[in-house]
Amino acid sequence: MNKNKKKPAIISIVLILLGVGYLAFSNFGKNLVYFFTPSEVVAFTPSHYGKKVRVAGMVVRESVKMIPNTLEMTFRLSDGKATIPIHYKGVPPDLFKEGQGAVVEGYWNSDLHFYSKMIMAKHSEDYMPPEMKQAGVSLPRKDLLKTLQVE
Amino acid sequence: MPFFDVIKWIVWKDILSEIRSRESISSLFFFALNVILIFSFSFSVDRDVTLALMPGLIWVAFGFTSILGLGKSFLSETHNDCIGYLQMAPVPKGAIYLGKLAGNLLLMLFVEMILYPLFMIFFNLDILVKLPTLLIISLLATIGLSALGTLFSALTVQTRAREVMFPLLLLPLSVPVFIGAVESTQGALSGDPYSFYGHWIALLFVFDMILTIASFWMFEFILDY
Amino acid sequence: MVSQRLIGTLRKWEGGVGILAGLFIFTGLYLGLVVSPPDYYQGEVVRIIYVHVPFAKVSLLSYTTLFLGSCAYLWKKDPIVDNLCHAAAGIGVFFTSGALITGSIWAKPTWNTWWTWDPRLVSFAILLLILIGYLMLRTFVDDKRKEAAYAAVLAIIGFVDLPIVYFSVEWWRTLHQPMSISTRGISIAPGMLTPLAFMAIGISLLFFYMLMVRTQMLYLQHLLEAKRGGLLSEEEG
Amino acid sequence: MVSLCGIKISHTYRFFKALKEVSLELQKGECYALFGPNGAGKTTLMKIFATLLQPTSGTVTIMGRDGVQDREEARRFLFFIGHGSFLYDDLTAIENIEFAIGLRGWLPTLGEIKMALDRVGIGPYASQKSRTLSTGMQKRLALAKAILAEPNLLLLDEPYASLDEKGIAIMNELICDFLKKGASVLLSSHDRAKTAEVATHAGILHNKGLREIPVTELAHALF
Repeated sequence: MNKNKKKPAIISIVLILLGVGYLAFSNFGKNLVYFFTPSEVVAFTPSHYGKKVRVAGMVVRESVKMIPNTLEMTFRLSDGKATIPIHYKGVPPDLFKEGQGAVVEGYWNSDLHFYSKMIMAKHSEDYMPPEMKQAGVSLPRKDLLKTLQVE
Repeated sequence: MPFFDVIKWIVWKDILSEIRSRESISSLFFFALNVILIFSFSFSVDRDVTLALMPGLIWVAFGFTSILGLGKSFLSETHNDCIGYLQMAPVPKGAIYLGKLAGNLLLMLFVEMILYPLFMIFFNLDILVKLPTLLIISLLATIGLSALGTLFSALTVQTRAREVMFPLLLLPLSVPVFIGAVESTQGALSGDPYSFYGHWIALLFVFDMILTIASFWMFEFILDY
Repeated sequence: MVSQRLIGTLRKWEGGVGILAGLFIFTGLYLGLVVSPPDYYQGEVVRIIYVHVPFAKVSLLSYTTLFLGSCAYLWKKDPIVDNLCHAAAGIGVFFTSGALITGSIWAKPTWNTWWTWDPRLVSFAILLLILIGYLMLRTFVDDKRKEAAYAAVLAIIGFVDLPIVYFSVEWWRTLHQPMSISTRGISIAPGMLTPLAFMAIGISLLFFYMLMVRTQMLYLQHLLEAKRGGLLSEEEG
Repeated sequence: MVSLCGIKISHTYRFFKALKEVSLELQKGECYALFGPNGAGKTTLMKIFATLLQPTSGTVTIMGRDGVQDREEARRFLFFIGHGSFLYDDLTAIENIEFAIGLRGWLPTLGEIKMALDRVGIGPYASQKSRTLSTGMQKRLALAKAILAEPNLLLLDEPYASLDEKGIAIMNELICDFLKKGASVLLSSHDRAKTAEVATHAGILHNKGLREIPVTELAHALF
């Protein structure tokens, strides 16, 4: 590279780094919500009939009820402050359990049920054997679902 | 040789050729018109549904049009081996890239400006008030598409299977442009306040800046490998 | 000549690297599939982590190799560096599709979906498309030197573009647990970390082994083609 | 002035014709004619001089500039007329010249362009789109560009191809003019008699090497 190209080259690299830096550190990224909590969904209910949203929360214990002879079930999803009734059609994932976290994609219908055909179990980034979990060992990182934990 | 004179010469040459032949403008216009017609036949007449789909439709139409238009931007250079003359010209190759980019940008913007009224007519859209915002979004997104498109056009035009390779390279890499353009058009069309979709416009700006700079430097290795 | 020396070095070391990779992978697989405990939440399914995570890391490693190699090629125009890039791209396709497939298999029982529009997933899919485009482009250029330069340009532009793809999709939507190993600390129990570490080292070594073999193959292939075309001068042949 | 030393293109570039060591030097006012059968590497050698190709080893020097490292600089001194006409179909002859010379850093006046076009005998076609010009006229147009470009090194790849009698005479006249002004000319040709009128040196590319031959033998010798 000859001399008179050096300056523009440096400016270019600085600009590229600034751009990537903006993307990585701009405030916008921090305010993102990937899904709403049940209390948020309850708050904006009337204006959002029929609009597709994602809600994350804990499946309330003993709330899961299968509707006989169909592939449908109902359960309640809670974040500790608000609880919403969910009507789900389909096969739940293996990791869908009462007392565990789940992300439900669906829409809020006028009969005050949240209709969904898609449940995604949200698992944390902690990996450990069952004995450790029972012993109550907590690993260093907090995850989103722990902040949603109700019990 | 002053840098900007080279840009000026390339733009002058491209625009003059285009005005003489009207080859690109007319083919792009009728192609886009067909895309719009097919859309209007494929979707229901439900106004709410149309409105919700609109940003996507607009950018699918613009995207297809740019694949067609940008892909052949270096085709005229391969006739009579003009690209060899550009390579031998004692000028910075980056200036040739910026010249081609400016020419393509003008062409694509011109076509888009014709298409917006057509969208208004065929889909009964009321976008006159939002037009300034839409134009800014179009400008930024088209810069991004043209920046990559101009580079990839130079890259694929001398290869076999040019028609296959060009969209194959352009589309995956321009994913951010399409996301940013659709999201910000959505915001502008639905009348949201600027703060709701401003970050998408910022994303388009950052994309334009980074990809134009990177392509500017890389072009030299395509023309003068 | 640089090429000959490099090829000599590669030939000398490839066996050792291969054997070492095999040892690490077998130990890792044994520890991961037999010795290590199941996860408290995901159960046995978690074991796919021992393949998925190393594959994902090594895809990034191969693309970084491709990027650095492409820069070096454009700088020095040494054909053997181009062979190295070509090799890295091909191997990158293998690891990237491996990471995507194992990820899908893992996602189905845990998230209940094969695919979700998450930045890491989309970035990997786009990475795969770039690598496939890269390999296709190479087959469509007739002139060897042009092919090398074009391919290098594509690799560099793709590398610059990937972070923007990542952020644009992250802003768009996401559903993926945060990275387990990051600067924020490790949240994997030691019994699971050991096999993961073994696998990560083993698969990385496997990558280097494949890279060494493939680079030599491509080099020899060019030599052969040149010889067939009568383009080889006596002292080089 | 202009030299080429130990040029080689070797195997790593799969589809190129390899050149064995070729060395060649041109002084001011010299015209070197390259002969050789098809595929001997004449065009490759021309392209190396034109900085369109870079050799695997060896050096190219044009007016003291390295033809590989400083090729952007070196390009100011050379002009290449090859098989491609370098013309944009939708521009007129005048506009094509304006663009080509404009890229070299100066804009000739309309009078100068017309004069150059008259000099090569296509004055009447000045405002025609170049797609309507015949191959021979396109070649003359390229020559008009070369007059205005005033290069120190003129590279002509088969200059006589597709030119008529009159065109060939103009070509040789112009080559002599260039030489008189102190430029160097490198041309490749199959027409020994026509080349003999202008060449000061000649060489034959054979078996990928260059063998010098006396110019005086050009007109009659068989090789």
